[in-house]
Amino acid sequence: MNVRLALTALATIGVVAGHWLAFDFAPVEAQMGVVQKIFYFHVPSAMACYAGFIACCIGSLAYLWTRKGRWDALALAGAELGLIFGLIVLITGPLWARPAWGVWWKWEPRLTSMALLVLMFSAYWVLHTFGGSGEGVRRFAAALAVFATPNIYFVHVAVEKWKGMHPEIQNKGSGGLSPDMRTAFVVCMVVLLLLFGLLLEQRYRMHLQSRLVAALRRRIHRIGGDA
Amino acid sequence: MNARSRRLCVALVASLLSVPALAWAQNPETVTQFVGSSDLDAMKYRHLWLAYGVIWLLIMAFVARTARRQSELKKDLDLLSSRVDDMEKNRE
Amino acid sequence: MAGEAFESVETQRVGRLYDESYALVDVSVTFRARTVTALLGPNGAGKSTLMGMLSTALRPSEGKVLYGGYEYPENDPTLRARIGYLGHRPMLYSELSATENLAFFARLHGVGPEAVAHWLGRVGLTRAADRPVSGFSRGMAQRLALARALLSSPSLLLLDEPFTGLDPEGVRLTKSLVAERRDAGAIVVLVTHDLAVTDDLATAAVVLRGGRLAYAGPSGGDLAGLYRDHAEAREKRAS
Amino acid sequence: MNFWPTVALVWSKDIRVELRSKDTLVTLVLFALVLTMVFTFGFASDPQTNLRVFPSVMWACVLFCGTLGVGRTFAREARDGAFTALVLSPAHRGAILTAKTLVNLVLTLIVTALTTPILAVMLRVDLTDVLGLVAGQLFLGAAGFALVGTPLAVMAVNARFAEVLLPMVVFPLVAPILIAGVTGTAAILGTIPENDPRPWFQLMLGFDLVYLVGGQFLFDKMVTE
Repeated sequence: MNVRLALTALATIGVVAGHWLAFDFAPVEAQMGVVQKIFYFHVPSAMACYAGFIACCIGSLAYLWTRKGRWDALALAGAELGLIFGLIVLITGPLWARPAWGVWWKWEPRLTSMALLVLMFSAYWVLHTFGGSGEGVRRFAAALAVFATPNIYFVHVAVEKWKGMHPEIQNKGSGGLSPDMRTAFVVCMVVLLLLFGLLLEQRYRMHLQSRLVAALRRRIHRIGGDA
Repeated sequence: MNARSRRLCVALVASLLSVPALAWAQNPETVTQFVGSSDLDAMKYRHLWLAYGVIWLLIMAFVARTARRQSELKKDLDLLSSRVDDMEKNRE
Repeated sequence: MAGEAFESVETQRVGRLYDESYALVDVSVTFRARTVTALLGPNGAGKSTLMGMLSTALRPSEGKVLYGGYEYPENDPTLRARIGYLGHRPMLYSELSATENLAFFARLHGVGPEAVAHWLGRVGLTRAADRPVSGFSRGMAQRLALARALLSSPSLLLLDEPFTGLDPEGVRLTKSLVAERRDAGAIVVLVTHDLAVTDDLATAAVVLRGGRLAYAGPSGGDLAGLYRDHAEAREKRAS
Repeated sequence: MNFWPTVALVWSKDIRVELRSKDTLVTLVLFALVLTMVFTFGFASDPQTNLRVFPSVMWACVLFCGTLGVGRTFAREARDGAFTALVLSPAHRGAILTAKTLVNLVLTLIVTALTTPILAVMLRVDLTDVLGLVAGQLFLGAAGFALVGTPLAVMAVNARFAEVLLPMVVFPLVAPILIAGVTGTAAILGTIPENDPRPWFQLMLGFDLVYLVGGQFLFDKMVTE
């Protein structure tokens, strides 16, 4: 409890510090100007998104093997957070691309693979949320998550090779950071991953609780039906 | 536990309110340099604001939803467990 | 193919969770060779769940099932080869004829083709052998399903409501086939609501109520009495 | 019973059931014909443009027909619970999956073999010189479909509104096949600057292998309740 409180406080301070570092401390990038500052939270969001989907895959595999509900709850929480951060990436990406590249969207490897990834785990989420609460659906969803994970690699390879059709791609942003930029970037990364961890844990416990509530409901129904 | 998510929410709001101030304070000389600059520069700022707005709006909406759902669950859980206790007692 | 018979099949504190609620809790019971055990209980008592676990279709969430004193690894085909299971549904391909259905399952079980004609004869379907199953009546499909379950001469025969849809002749036939399998050394577990029909067949009984074990022991030739005493006990107390 | 005899047995049983009821094949073929009609009606234009849209149109047909077929093979199996009997028999479960995958592959290939020539004729694209390459690509692509779709279709029979769910789930998963297929065919036809189709073949092959192994590895866990 106290650890969580401390971490929450740390994340709060971190968010403020991260913004200060990103906006004020780190210098304005020479070529792209201020818009490059999107990148301080855009890239960590992508990392959080991957972390969420990996959590989903691990949870799903463990669920298929052990059939313990808590693994399924972890997988669902991971998928949800992955989707939230993936959405952030997909929205901020074009906002950066428009001034930097002059277009909102390019069929560029990273963009395409991220979009498809979000699509796959959206299918997982839809299945899990609207497919009913039966065990069969959970197994189906878990299998889907496991099947989607190697696909991340294939989508990436496919669009990487595809790049031949788009020779004008600039891969700005990842390399050549000045030390101040790097500091700001690392802090933002740590802060966002911390936030991700906190949210994941919260979401995970929420799903466990909702299962508990459903189980209690059934139990009451059962006692009521018998008596 | 719900109180904690509310705390997280409030903390996020507070910290985000400080962001405009921070951004405003950044490199004043650069800003004066841009006076009368082209449309593209103005656009860059707009995009920056939009991007950060989206990030924090999404995260906060998510936290708020989670908090609401959790408080509902807490209520349900208390209600249901007391009902189960009652029923078990009646049966004995 | 069936190998030597199991001396016993034993569940040790098995439980099964469905969506975080228990369908079966802490059931320990032993089924013995050369015995027909009637599995009784009201709807939703966990009978089919227990049958499913014995058939290896369902994994126990807790506890384990020992076959002949031995805990088989999960999904062991040699174990599945020794179990015959008749469920609620006929589990047949309606586009195929009776012969084709049996021939298919016979080959899956590694049983010779002569068994197909033999079992079709035993369940009285020789004349309908080449008609597609989609044209069968409920009773005929039930007979064919029984033939499918008996095809591999299983050491453990699980019958979930085998008498539904059967005419008196079919009931008599089913009973004699079950008795025959029992005398051959098999363990037979039988779920039914036709208690009077099984009185002379079942020598042991297991009663489930609300997912828990209510009674396990000899049937004493009065299943209806056992059911009244154990499955309906709570209703009596409540009233 | 060994692996391959079981595969052959289950496969021939399925094909026999398919031939006897015909509904899956007939709907698939009809659907494919309508699809080719709509596409040619919508896209047919000058020869240059036709050549450029041909790969996309061809693979779109494979996508729609493949997904439709995958969903139906298990629906029949599950209807009377026969699948339970199949799974509870001592047959190797990997063999069951293999047989089912092969059934789906054959169905998809039949439909593809029908739609591709029709599309080629209607869009006036000359495939005679590159027939082998395109056929190889279609085979690998259809195999990828079957390998991803079949194990998921097994699970979909238990879910509510399975008919809608399955395409929704399978479409994003086969995206690499579509990308590799469309670009690879374009490379073969020479409508894009890079006209080496080999990397795309490799990609499809890798995809097929991973899902072949993954399916065999997971199938046991997926069918056990």
